[in-house]
Amino acid sequence: MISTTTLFGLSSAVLIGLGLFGMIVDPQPLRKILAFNLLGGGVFLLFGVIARRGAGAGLGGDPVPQALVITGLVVAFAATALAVALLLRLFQATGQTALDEAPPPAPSVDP
Amino acid sequence: MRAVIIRGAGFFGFWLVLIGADPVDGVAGLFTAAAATWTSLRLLPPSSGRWQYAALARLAWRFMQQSIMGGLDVARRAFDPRLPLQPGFLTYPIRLPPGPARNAFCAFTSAMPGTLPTGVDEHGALLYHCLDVNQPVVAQLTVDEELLTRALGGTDGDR
Amino acid sequence: MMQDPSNLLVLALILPVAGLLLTLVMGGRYAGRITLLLAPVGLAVAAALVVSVIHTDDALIYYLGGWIPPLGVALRADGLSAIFILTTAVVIGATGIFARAEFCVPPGQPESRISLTFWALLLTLWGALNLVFLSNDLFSLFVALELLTFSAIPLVCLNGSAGMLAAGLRYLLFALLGSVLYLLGAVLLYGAYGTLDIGLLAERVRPEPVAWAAAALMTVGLMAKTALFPLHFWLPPAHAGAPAAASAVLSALVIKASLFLIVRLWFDVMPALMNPTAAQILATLGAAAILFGSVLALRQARLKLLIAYSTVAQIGYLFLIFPLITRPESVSFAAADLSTELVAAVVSTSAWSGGVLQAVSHAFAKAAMFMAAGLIAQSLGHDRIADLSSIGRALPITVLAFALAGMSLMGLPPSGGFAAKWLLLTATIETGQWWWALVILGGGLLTGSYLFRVLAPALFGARESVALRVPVARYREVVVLALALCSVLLGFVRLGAFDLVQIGRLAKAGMGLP
Amino acid sequence: MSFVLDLFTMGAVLAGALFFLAGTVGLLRFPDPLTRLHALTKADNLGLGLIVIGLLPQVAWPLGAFKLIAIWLMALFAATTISQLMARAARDGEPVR
Amino acid sequence: MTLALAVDIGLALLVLAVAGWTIAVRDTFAAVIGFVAYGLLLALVWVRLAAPDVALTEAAVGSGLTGLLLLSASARLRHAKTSAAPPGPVLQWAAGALCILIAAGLAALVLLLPDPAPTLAPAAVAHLPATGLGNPVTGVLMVYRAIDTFLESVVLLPALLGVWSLASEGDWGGAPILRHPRPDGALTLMAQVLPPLGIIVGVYLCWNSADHPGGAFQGGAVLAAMWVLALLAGLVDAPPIRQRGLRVLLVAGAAVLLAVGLAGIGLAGAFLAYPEHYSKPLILAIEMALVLSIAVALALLVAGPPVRTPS
Amino acid sequence: MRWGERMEIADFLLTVAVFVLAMVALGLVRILRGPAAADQMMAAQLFGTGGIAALLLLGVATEADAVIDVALVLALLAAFASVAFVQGAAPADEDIKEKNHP
Repeated sequence: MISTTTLFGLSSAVLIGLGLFGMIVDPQPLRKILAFNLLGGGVFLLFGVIARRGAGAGLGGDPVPQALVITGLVVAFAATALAVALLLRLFQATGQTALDEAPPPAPSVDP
Repeated sequence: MRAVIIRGAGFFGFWLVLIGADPVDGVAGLFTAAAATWTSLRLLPPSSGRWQYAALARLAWRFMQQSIMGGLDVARRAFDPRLPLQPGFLTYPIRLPPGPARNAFCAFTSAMPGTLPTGVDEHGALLYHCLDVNQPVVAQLTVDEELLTRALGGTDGDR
Repeated sequence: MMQDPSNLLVLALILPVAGLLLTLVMGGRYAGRITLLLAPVGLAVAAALVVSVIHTDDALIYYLGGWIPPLGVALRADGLSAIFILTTAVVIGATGIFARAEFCVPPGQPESRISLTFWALLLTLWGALNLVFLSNDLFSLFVALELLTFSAIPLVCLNGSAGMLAAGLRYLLFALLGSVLYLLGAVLLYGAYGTLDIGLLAERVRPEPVAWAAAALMTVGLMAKTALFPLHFWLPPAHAGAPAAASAVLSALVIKASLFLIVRLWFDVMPALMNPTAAQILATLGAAAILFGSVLALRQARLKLLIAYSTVAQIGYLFLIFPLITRPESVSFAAADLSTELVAAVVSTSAWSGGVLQAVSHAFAKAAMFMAAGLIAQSLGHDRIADLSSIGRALPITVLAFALAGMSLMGLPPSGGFAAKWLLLTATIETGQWWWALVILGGGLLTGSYLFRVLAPALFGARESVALRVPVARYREVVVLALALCSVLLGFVRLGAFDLVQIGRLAKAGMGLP
Repeated sequence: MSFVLDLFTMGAVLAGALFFLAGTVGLLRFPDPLTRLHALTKADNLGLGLIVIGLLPQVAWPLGAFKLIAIWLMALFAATTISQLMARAARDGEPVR
Repeated sequence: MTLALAVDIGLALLVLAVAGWTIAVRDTFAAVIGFVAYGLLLALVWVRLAAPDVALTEAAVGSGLTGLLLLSASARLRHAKTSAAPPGPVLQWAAGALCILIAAGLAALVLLLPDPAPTLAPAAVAHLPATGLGNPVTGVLMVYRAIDTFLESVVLLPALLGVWSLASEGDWGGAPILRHPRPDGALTLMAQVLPPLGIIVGVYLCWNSADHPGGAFQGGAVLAAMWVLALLAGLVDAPPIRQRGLRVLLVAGAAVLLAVGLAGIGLAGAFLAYPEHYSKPLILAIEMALVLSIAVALALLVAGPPVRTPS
Repeated sequence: MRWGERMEIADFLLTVAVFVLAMVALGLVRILRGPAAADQMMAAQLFGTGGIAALLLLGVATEADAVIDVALVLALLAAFASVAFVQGAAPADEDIKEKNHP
């Protein structure tokens, strides 16, 4: 019979694959950011599964990975906030959100 | 001052519910409750009227009753194979001025059977969406408004 | 408290961070001054660290909070870390002086946007770099990488133009993907071996699927951050468009941080995994980067883009050290009578020293080049290579600095770049991998040609006089020249000094053995 | 005694589950977003309330019980306000009458 | 099959379905909704993985704040024209194959993970009495790996500076504006009633974390959400970013942690070590400072760059 | 044969938790498929109430007090997320004007 940890471990593998796919394939930056969060969720879930497998000493799980996931979630939020702010500013400046191979940036000091 | 004490006590009570009674935690709770009270007074200044507790109790009772009715009503219609719905909008000319009391009224009535406030129309009347427009909705709402006005001890100051 | 040299590790870490906190509170008006005050202190700490490491002849280690790994986190400074921390302190300090004119608020003015952000982010960058070089824990390193990303990206789009916003966003997405992959690898390692400490992992990691997967994921993730071919697309627009001072630290230091981690990963975390195939793959990518980056640099019309593509190319050299340290089994040694171990040790040392020398001299040279290009662009109002004729007459010191830095990049004697490439060449010959020697030589020729495109007209242009739109402050030129000189003078450092590289290496004994 | 309490729990929780079912059925069957909103908020909140009441005998008295009730009240309050916000958004989203 | 496993299987299927939908659906707003649902479901999964501390963080940060950020972004980008076309079918198939390969490899590795699993749980528990704490996760965050927490409180600062740096030059020093386009009575009522309760819950999560699940990050996220709610309803204004008090609040957590850490060199023999017997009160003091700093930083990250010219 | 003997109360609560989750899943299908954005934003409400119920049932069944705190945070945050949903789904002002004054 499949165990809880195996079940969620396999799920995390699928989530990572899905997130990676979204990040590579979707052309819209906001969707890429979304996929990045999805991917991050998968990675954290895998860490959580590893924590659960390490249950012992009267604990339901290994506290070290759990603490690290908490840290990681906050880092991911900060990254998302920065990316979203950049994207919105880009949209404000250009009216679009495409990230095609950009033309070489104009020199910042051009007359 | 009354409002400060009542709200402060309420927030401290909430703290106790969360954490349990412990002297050290209690001290932290006092500070937290003070912060919460300050925030609360800032966001929602106390009203001029005095609450009428008897009417308030009646109101609470009616709320319980009606929200159960509301749930039952929806469940009955959902399970009924004929799907007895006559959805539509109707307006309710509310007397409460815009402000916390009116907002409370809207929240209150959104749990009532078959009614859902969806904002105001161009004349300032509340626009309700009803599951069944044939129900005596306006009469119900009038009762509710009267009860609420009495419970809050008159009208609230504008915000 | 200072008797114990290992306190230096903590100091190197918290000095920039404390500066950041202070800067935020005091505001942009004091930001530049705080940074410039901290820079010499940081340099002194870095120098003391180098001296201590040489003096103790072993890695310095510090258990944070007194908790021993695996439960706690350790800081560890070996020779490699010490060298990089010193390099960082020098480049950051030089950047600070260079940037003073541009980013400091004139007295009496209120805080402006860039006056706060530039300095605060520079300090964060510095702290993050020191953490990358010092931390001995894979998760703290992850946080350090993110810290680095969060400070590097706003620096890229500091001028706020739409093109730079797009470049910054693309950079951010690459960097985030890189971090996630790195973290995934770290998670797998924890799952398999129950620790994130580099020292403990080095003992526990065995060549098995989970370790391979972790290594692959982490390497790819870090490659994206280092901009190794073919994951380099984000770099040229980002580095070329940033303000000169920012480009200098980005190109000189930031991409080295993830490279440093790749090296740590393969040689310290998982020495058991290092094998010829992986090494050859990494080096092939490096060789492709050298050729590809150089050719593209050759085709650029703008100076800053040329320098940025040159970074893509120069990064490639650093990946050549992998096969030179990890000798393929097929190689037979000419000196059969020597004990194999001895030969291997010699080879690995020169490849190591060459790699580190290349990284450091490139850091100085590239910082100098970006700053020189910044001065040129500022004084001319453009940086079109075609219109740089005779600029050497107007800005002799700047162009001299550019030329000296270029010398180091090309690998002309007696520069640091020459010594580095010479050591690498020696290693290729000694290990019988002549094909890498061809790449190194070819790369040098290409580098020479793209720099010649800039330098020849600049120095020997026919124009009589060049009108400068904006005069250039002399002290800024001197800073650039000093950095370029650092890069050149590295060539005179006695090669033995690079034994420092070997101090405290975790897997020293096993390195290079079949 | 415990048996009676368990029976009470089962009864109330089952009733609560029934209202969740009603909410979902309404969600699936009702014709437009606004009527679906009625189904979702009213039925599910009653369901949550019944489940909370059912769970009261199973938790530590009095703090655990008060906590449950506090959660329910908060969820209820949230639902009454959110449903209005959503109703207005839904009304904006399509022509009235 | 036990019932608990049925819960798990149901949850796993739901998570996967929502995740797949989020990636596949065409409309971005719908995708973000899917993501919020994903976050809430993950919070349930964390409960099932015996990690309530993480569940709290996921609910508050992963779903709540990230959700708000992405939702308002998708609303503002609704009319964005993106000229970027999705990659061609060949590339898509190649990417798909690569991702399937990676997922399959990871799945195999999950099955190959060592049994019994290596764990630091016994070590963490063994040293817990010395810290005066009862919650091992707090022990890891505040004691064994306090450096991570320190760095974490620092990481938010460059991210926030990065967001601020996107302001236009004239707006620098002003305040960000985060307001619902058309706030109405229901939103006002919610923003009047919930924030005081949220303050109690946020402080409770932090204060209680010495012995129970919770902590500065979770508490800070709840506080931030409440502040954002009041901002959205227009009941309060965001402070100008030039304000000294705001800056002090932002760095307070990291500064207190740094100060205690430095004191540890003299008093307890190592940076970030706590003197014996004083660890619990010190940790509580640090956490209370951290919760404020984190709350302010998270809320300002949501609020975005300043857009109001300083007065 | 009586109920109490046949079934432990914890098992019963878990069963109901599965049931509630199933209801959430069913509702989710409806909500995500739309068609209107107004349908989709109900997801937060659905997850708020359903999630809290499932958490409470799980928490009591497994005697994990901490889970109740998660439900508490969810109750606060579900409201918050819904506000965001409404903000995201609400058509921008210009859209409404177009609709009302064609």
